[in-house]
Amino acid sequence: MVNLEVSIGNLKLKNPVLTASGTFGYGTEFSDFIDLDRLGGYIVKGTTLEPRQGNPYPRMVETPSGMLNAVGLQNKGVDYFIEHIYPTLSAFKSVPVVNVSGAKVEDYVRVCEKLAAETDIKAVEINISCPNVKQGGMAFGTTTHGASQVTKAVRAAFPGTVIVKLSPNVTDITEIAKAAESEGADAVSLINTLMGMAIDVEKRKPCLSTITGGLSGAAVRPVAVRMVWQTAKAVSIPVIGLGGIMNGRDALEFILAGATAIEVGTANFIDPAVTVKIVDYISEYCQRHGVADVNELIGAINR
Amino acid sequence: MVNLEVSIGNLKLKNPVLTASGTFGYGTEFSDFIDLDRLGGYIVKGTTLEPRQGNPYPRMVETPSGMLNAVGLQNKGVDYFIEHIYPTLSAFKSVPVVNVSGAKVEDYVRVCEKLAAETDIKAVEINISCPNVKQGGMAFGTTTHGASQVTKAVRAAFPGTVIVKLSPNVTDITEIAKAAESEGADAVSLINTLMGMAIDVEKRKPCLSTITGGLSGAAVRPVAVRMVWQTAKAVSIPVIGLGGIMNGRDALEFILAGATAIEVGTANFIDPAVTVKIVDYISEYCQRHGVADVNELIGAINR
Amino acid sequence: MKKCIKDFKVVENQRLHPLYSLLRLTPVDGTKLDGVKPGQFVQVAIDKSKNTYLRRPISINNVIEETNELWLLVRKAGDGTASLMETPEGEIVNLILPLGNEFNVTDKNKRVLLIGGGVGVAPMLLLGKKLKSMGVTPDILIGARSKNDLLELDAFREIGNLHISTDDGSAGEHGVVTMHSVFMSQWDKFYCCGPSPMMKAVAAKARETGTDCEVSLENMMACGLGACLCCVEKTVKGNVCVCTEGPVFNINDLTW
Amino acid sequence: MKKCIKDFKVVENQRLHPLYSLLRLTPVDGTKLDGVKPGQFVQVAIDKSKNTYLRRPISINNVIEETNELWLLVRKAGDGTASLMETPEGEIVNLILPLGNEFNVTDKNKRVLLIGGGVGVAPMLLLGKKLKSMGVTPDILIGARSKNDLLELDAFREIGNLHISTDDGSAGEHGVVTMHSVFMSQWDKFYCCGPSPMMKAVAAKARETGTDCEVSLENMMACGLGACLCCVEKTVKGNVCVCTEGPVFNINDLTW
Repeated sequence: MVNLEVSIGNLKLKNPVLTASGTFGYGTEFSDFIDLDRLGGYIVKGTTLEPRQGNPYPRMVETPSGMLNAVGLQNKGVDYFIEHIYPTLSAFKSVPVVNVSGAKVEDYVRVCEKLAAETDIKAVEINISCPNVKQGGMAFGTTTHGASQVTKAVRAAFPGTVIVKLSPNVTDITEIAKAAESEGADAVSLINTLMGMAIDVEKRKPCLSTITGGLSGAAVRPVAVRMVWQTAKAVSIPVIGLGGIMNGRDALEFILAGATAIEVGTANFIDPAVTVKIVDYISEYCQRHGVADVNELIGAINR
Repeated sequence: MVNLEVSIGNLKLKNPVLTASGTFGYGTEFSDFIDLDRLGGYIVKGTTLEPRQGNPYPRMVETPSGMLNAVGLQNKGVDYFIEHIYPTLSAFKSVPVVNVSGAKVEDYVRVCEKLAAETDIKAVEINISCPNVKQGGMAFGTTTHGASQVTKAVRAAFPGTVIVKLSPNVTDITEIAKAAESEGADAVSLINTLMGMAIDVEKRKPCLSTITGGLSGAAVRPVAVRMVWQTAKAVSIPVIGLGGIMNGRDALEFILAGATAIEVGTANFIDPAVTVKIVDYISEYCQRHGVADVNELIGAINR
Repeated sequence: MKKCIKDFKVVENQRLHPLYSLLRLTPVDGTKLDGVKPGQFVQVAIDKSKNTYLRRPISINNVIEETNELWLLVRKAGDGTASLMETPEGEIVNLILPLGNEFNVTDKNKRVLLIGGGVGVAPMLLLGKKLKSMGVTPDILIGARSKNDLLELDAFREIGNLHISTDDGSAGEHGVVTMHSVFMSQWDKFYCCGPSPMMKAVAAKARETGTDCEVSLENMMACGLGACLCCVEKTVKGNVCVCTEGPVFNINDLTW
Repeated sequence: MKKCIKDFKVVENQRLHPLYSLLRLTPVDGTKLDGVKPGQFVQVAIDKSKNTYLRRPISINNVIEETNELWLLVRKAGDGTASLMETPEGEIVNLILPLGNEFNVTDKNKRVLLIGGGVGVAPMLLLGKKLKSMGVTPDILIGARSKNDLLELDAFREIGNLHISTDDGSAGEHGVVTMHSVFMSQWDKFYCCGPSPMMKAVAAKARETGTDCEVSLENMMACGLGACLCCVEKTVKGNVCVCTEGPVFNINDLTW
């Protein structure tokens, strides 16, 4: 029997497979297709202090092996989450993680305080990398100062596991990761979307209402694997890898690059059952390679 | 009759279609498939002061809608180019541009001096963005200081058109572009490859001998279009766009984003005749849209 | 049937038009296609198109209980739908279904007009069948560019009174659908699916005549499950997902 | 024929083995397939595999002047070749050809041994035909895992003396090719194509017996035209492109 359990800070996950924020709703959207309890955990959609309507339509365009989105953190706000969504999550055994976004440091703090006070949510993922709203936090995510600021404040406001989600739109992601680590982040997750753009040449108009958007999907995987590999070498806290994971092989690519856990994002749109297939593949791979504990695979590439 | 002629500094191109360095050899490799004289110009492979053997095999791996390469500037050096390659180029009417790489500022200068003294090459593309060799210039390409240094030195050494090729592996490419512009670059070309990585999970080894490599192909196009759009708004010199252009539609996407000319790279590997098809498509598109001069399309998107 | 991911076999691929194919599909595992509602759609996986990454939403055109067939009317819009149109008979396509809400029907409304344009005729067939089964014989108005662009006319004739309008006058009445004489009569309800300008014109007509009106929207979507929040429509309740709160909306809930 | 990009029609797709298909192709425009040399390869465009971006290099197995056919022996290595193997008869595949150098042949060498393993047997067929046409009857040694993995035996028997070795002894001699008794005799030249360990073993045998030896390499390549510089092999002259300076190398030029 292979051990698939991994730890992110104090958070124990029964396996390394999580879902990426904004691609899995509140989890319940997928319960027709999979047994949510088979996942290591699921990261619920970006939650802000106040409700947000998000950006105007069109918000999405398909690109080669990927897609651009400009949703802009549409969500009903943290109070709605606590009152209406949180109670429904208790039905599932998998660990729910709340992705938190904000425009000001105080926004992050207030949301985390509310979650700490009114729920027993054990972990938050701090999004300092949303490219789609002016104050989506990408400002925080592209400087070590900004990353430190937010991490420090959230660390003080939330007793549970704090995961800081990093932007790939930087010259050196390891510097940002180190800043988050030094301010007490329990883990970093990467990558958020690459900032991209597409134009309808016949209409001579941008395909997105916001002109630019976030690129996700298989297309970005090589960039994500590289950044996970660089970051895992640079920090001593766990790295959670995401970016274009479409199947079990891809998930292992991230684990071998140094990721302790992985998040499945855009792939959920194409195959709503992909996450459990990935769990099965990882366990089958471990058996095939005579690996008793998935933790042995973390960063285990030989040149 | 549509006018396709565009200008990059003093350089007149009969149309906006160029080939990207390192994807088109010295041009002659493609003369079996296309009439080179139909191109606006072609950028010959990265040339260094001394001959270079490049990186060990394996140097390439296919990725979703793209590829990673780690060639590492294999070339026979500037003297060989001047003696053996340059004479053969006179057979073609299209404008040859020499892509120049170096480890030290002096390397760039020496190569440009030799080209200026011993050839009548009218333009150089200064590669400060090769991710595949320790001193491939990416060090220069990721800071405004480095970009300024190289551009200033090359500007003094080469009387012709100086194009600075920028790295996308930065937080804000417009800052680098402005640095190059302020030191006298006639144009900037972007994007070079995104730094990426792939792992063979069965062998548990990186797919490339250098572990990381440069991502190119359709997959990176949304990132490239976004950076071209940002840069074209930030500088007043011409922007040359490249990154995943597979066909005429893609080329127009870059022109509408603000590119004065475009470079076709990885697509040459899949269809060696794609460049002339792109020239034809642009001209057909202009007629269909009642555009008399392709210059009218540069940056011509309406929200 | 419960929402699921399922393989279907292509029983027949009928090329109705250079731009349209009618795919007749049946579940490989024989699952009964019951409880599929008019207005719902499927998400089709596109396996053989290099330039297609996401599934493609296609509205359900018809369900044949006897043969357990699901019909999809596919219009060539891009590489994805083009590749789907070429699927040879006997091949397998993977669907997520049934998705979305449904047209609201009641036998209280006796004078019901179904209006379809282009590929928008697709959901009107299943809707008409449903109405007929409830004892309501609908009128159906189909708009097209030209005579050759009219699809599935025989099927529509079986379920109600067919009216036609073409932009070039080559069949039925000349002009856009809202110019058709059928609008001279009084109607209890309009159901409409088609190009956005057409739906907006019908919505205007509905407001002007005080007729209840439901439209089916086709916003671009990624997941079809309410997760990606990409296909949102601005409604009186704010931005809502067309894939879950729609595709069918009462025009009173829309901002146009 | 001059190097070109050309559409070919699949005349026949013969599944020889779960992992191998023999594609018989002919140029759509009828261009005569003359002057194609043993050892050369083609770059095939893969149109219907989502996970394939680049062309796939496939060595030329045979050319039939009478029917103007080009044969490709395709081994399922990944999604690209898998999709190529499934190409139905009548479909079009786009090739760039002919690419690469050739095996050096001379009628001075009378005792010639062709050694092929796995898909590496492919170029040996055209090479053997060429030798036979020059009045040299080659010996051909084919190595495989097992009896069922031996391909095109009849074709090989027509052009020379066939020897077989299998890892499990189910056909021919038991063991790897270099253990085969055929190596007891004296040879003027070895030609070899197969897995790298096999080619290295044959190269060692050649050096030990002072036999001239050419091998055909299969390095991963993007363009096949000498432009991308990805498929380089380290030689005594430095890194050279296998696609243009190869795929055929004399072992004296290699560093192994």
